[in-house]
Amino acid sequence: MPDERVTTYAEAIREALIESGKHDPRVLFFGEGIGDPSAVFGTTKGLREAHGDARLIEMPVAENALTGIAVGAALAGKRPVISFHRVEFALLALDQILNNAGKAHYLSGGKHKVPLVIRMIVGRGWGQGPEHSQSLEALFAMIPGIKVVMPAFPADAKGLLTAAIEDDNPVMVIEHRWCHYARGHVPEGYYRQPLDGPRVVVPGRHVTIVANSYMTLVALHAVKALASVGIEAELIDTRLLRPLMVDAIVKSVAKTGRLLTVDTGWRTLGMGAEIVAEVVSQAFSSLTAAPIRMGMPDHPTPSSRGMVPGVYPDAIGIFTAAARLAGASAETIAPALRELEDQARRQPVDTPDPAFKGPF
Amino acid sequence: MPDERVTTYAEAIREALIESGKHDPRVLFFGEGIGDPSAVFGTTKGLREAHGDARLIEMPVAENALTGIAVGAALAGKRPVISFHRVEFALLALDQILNNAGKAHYLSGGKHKVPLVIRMIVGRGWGQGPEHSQSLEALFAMIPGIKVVMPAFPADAKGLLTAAIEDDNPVMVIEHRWCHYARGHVPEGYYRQPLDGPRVVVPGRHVTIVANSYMTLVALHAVKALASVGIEAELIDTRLLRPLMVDAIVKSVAKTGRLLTVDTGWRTLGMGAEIVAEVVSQAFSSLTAAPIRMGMPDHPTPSSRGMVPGVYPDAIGIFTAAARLAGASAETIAPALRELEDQARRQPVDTPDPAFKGPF
Amino acid sequence: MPSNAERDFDLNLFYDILRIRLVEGEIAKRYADQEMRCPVHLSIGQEAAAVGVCAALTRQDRMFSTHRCHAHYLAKGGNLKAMLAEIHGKASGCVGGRGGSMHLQDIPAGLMASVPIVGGSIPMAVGTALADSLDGVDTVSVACFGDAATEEGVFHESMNFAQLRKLPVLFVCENNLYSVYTPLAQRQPARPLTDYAKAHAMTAIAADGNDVFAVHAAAAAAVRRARAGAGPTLLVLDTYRWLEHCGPSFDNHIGYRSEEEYLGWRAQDPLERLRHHLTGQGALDAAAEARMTEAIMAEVDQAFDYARDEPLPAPAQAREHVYAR
Amino acid sequence: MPSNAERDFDLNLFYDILRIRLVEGEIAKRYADQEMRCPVHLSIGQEAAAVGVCAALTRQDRMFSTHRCHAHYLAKGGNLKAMLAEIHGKASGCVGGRGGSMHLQDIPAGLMASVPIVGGSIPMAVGTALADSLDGVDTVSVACFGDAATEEGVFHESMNFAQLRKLPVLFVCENNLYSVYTPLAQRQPARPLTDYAKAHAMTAIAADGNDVFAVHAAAAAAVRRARAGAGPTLLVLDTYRWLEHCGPSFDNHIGYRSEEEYLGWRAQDPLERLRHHLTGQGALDAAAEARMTEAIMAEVDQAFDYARDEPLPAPAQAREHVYAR
Ligand SMILES: Cc1ncc(C[n+]2csc(CCOP(=O)(O)OP(=O)(O)O)c2C)c(N)n1
Ligand SMILES: Cc1ncc(C[n+]2csc(CCOP(=O)(O)OP(=O)(O)O)c2C)c(N)n1
Ligand SMILES: [Mg+2]
Ligand SMILES: [Mg+2]
Repeated sequence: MPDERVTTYAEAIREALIESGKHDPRVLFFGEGIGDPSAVFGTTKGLREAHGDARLIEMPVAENALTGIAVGAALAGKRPVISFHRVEFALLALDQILNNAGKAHYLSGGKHKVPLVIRMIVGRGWGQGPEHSQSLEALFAMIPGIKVVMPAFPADAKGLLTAAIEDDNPVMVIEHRWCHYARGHVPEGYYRQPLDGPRVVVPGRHVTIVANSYMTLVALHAVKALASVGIEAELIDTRLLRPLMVDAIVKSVAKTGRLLTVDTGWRTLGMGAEIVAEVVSQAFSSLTAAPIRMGMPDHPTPSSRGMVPGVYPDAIGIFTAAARLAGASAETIAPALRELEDQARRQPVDTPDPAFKGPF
Repeated sequence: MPDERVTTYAEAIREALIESGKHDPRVLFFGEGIGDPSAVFGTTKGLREAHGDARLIEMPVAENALTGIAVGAALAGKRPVISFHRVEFALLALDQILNNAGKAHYLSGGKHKVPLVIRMIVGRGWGQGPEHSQSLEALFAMIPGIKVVMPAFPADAKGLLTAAIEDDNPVMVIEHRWCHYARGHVPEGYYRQPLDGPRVVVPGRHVTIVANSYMTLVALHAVKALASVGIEAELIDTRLLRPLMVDAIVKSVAKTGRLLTVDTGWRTLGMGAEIVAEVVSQAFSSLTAAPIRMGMPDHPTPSSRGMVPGVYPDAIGIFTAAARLAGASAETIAPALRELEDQARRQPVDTPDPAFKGPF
Repeated sequence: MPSNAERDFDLNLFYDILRIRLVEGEIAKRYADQEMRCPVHLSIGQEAAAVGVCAALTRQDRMFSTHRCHAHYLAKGGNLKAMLAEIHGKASGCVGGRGGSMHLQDIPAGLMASVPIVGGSIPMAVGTALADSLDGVDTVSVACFGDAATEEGVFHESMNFAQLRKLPVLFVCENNLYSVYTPLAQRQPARPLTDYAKAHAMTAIAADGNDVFAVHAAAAAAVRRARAGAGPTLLVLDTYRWLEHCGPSFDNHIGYRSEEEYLGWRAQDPLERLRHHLTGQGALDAAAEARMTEAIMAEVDQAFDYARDEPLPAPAQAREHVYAR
Repeated sequence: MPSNAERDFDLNLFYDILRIRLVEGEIAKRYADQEMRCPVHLSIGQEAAAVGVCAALTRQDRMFSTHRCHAHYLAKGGNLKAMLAEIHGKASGCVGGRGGSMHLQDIPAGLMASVPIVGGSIPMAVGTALADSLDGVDTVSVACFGDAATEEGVFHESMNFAQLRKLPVLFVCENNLYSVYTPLAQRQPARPLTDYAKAHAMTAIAADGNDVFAVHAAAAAAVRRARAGAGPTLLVLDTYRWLEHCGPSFDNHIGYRSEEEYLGWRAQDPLERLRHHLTGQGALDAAAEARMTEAIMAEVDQAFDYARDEPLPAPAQAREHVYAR
């Protein structure tokens, strides 16, 4: 059954790039080492063979100009896809992103279009340290004129990246390095999903959990544990962070009365802040408990695995918070909690996958 | 009575710079045109006379290096104060701010200190347009290791800027260009306020309004109008945006049950999102109505005065939202509303002060 | 003896410089009316740079400018009415009142965008050049910027990439000696700005920015190289801004530059130098110039009337065109 | 005949290069143990650059480095145990396990900070130089970086300011020909990297980065100029990284560079060249080197034992030192 083909998220990204390049000859691939043997964690492998040298724009290490040049190329009708190995490198280009990419359409009264995609990868684990591990989705999601996509699952990765490349606006696509290892069904060929906002991943009626990117995968784990003790959590994957479409979330909270948000980035001023504030304003009377927000704490990410415990929201924390929201008793949840704790002990804190052996 | 001396916010900033320079010879003043005749809207006037040429570091137009150089000078024991004419220019230095200034202390296990102040001025009015009018406080307030201060009143401007310069951490001080014209009592001499978080500007018991910077001044206007119709709003000026200390706000909402936030920057992912989410989590049962957030809408700021109405939260909007939260009837508020509307008609939408004649 | 075609070409240069001078002068004169409610960075004194460069370009060639974009916009063939309407904040402005004076653009005329973040538009010009060169068309892209922009890192990053790929770009630096009120000597070590090109093995040409023929010759050479696939050129055009950095007035009295310096540059008035040349050749006389002035002023007055009378955009328009569909 | 002092100096250079080689080799060897759980960018092949520059510096002089900071840290006098503890993620690491291999620092030894954002530490070196020059002390600041960092705008911005103020800075570019897997020719036009200095009227010196004497002579000249107030110097040191960009292995087989190229550079081994020189002079023989190796390996083994046995930081330490009080 071809439709049930399973592959990794990284491979899904690669397919989206290859297929988009076939679909539209205006698509160009920009990056530092875009065609090198490591191929941006394998995601750009085969682009040269598929699309030829001319469409691979190897860039000097100069993120600000690189982005501005891509904006210029977009104004001239190209559809550049920039791949940054880490979110942090895009910070050097923030002026170009916020002012030129984000405003060219507005400032031309709709005449210019900037069909630009900026892929950024969130680092985690193996001691990446404070400057290779930041997940700055809220920073980008703040900017008018920009769209921000953050896929969690392989099929979404392919479908949303394809949609981002088809979109006539600048779209930041934030991939989590640990999502790259995720496996799942991914349709073959040219496959596009609409940029239509959050999606209910697991339906439920007791508590609403809204997460993004890798945190959705972690939350899914917690949701299964919750189910095993009779708590039916509704898991919503945010997917599209800007423009943020809260309807599905509001609808869910109208049903559950309880909201837990889990951010891949910082908790403070994270997506959860906006989601909670908006849900409270639209579904105030439905809420039966104070919403809880989880996310990265208010400090840089240290390198050492000694300091990792407590830094990232994990399945145990999500499970516990959701159970608390749902009003479950300690006895009810104890067996599932023990099982989660056992699982956690078997897995190193600093690798995504037992097969991972560094260096990154 | 010398203590009742009244002066402008811009003058208060100037005094803080002059006095801080006297107080500590390690203080240096960095900027593009820091010593030029326009003196950063007059705020750096007299620094050369007071502190000598050597302490004025005239910078090439190169914000990224300028900031990195200031960070380096801070590591070597100086206390640099950078003045950016517009918030936007600091975007070019975001890598230096977020990674080097924000993490040097953390990454040295507490050995390095970065006593750096970055002043940034929010433009508004007189057709500034989309790239000279952004108020990006939430973007900076997201960053661990950075403090963010946003004074509304002249005395706070002096006291908080002085405290920022005394602080051993990087502090972003965001001034609103229209606040520069505000007048009020400002203590003479070296005057420092603790960086101790939000402050109740007007006590009240019916509704809590939390604003920052120029929006606090606008909200104050609305609060007076509310008082005239018997609605006692408690106005809280955020002042210190990071670290955000919500205690005073939570305490106020515990009393009023109603919360309105008014941001100088974008409403989406603005300070109001964090404040509402945090208040909801800490004072859920006290809330009697869904909090309301106001702020800049989800688009760039257009230049033309024709498009200004509706862009900035104004006294009428704040008054109306607060009255709605307080459950006041249309008749109750009608006279005060009419008065606010009359006042608004008398004032151009694009100038802070009737005396203002451009060019900026 | 110049040919008729040459004479027409030269007279057109004169007409274009005169037109920019008169438009800018009129903006300065009328600024106090408080109808143009945005910051204006006028180009008086620098007109020859814009006109000389644009005379070497076709309408299809693409130009990017800065906060000081009036001369580039007009020289490149931008619509005058739409420009003044924009500065007046009107719905029929060239960008619908969204940008004001610092954001002029006229896409059909090839004035792609003006960006008031110093250096911000330079890489975009490299980007259009990249796209055009991939498409195999011989369009040239031009980044116009001031001397201060050479201090921004993005300028260097952009030159490196343009030279690496031999892209058809002109980096046109109008060196008016100041960044706002700060002279070059307080911002850069002493050496010719053309040395920036040496870092990237790039060709540079210095020209007297107040001599429209010198500017045109330099630009034409650079355009030829670009179209031939020989790569980018840095043009450094020395010139001088007569009025204050931003606004309608003279400001030699405020202390950052001397009256002597100003008068020295004033004596190098690009308009007067061209007038002198053309009258010396017998190509122009006072009567002919008066006719030009009259024609231009009629156009300018009409454009101001238009700009003044056009409606403001409606508040709801502020929310349009945030995203393309 | 070199004097005793000269001979000692030269032997110290050899010792330092050998020590870095052995430390890095040991990291590579032990990396598979999975105890060093962070990315490592090893300096094998590039040791002479770090050692030659640091030999021209005092302990008070300040150095800033990059992701590839092991050699700079050790050459500048950084504590070996604290370095290995850091790479092992231990609480007694030089930055308490907060940074790992890419963030080494030893402030008393003058290794101020290492920043893995390409180009990110360059302006900080200019900043310490500014502070020191304002204070009238004759300390020199050194920014170490790779060839890719010359593509970042901040490098140019920093050079401009340093030269404008004639600050005591060395810009030390270790040109190992690659940015990760991308060769220089795909990133920059062909011309010597020293040309970057020409843009800023700055002095540049090129030296064979695998000849420690050449590096030292160039650095010493630059340091003399800096201390004399003559301003900054750009040093371009050509060298080669033997191992993969990040990690413990050889990678000539993956296709971005050829075995021949590698072997050509391998023949220019800085350690072997110095050994050859010193044995030719009779300053060194196999027995003496064996004693050095033994002493170093004892120190290295001890440091690895220490690093392995030290405790990890407690989770709560992650929340410390966010703000200074
Ligand atoms: C990135 C950035 N930094 C600072 C400014 C403030 N600024 C506006 S115009 C200007 C001077 C620009 O000088 P130059 O590039 O020489 O152009 P000129 O005004 O002389 O034509 C400055 C510093 C800005 N707009 N953008
Ligand atoms: C701003 C930024 N962009 C990209 C990267 C990814 N990156 C890490 S090391 C590296 C190559 C650096 O090459 P070079 O400066 O020559 O140093 P080398 O590794 O050769 O010593 C790159 C591009 C980064 N760390 N920072
Ligand atoms: Mg200038
Ligand atoms: Mg290299």
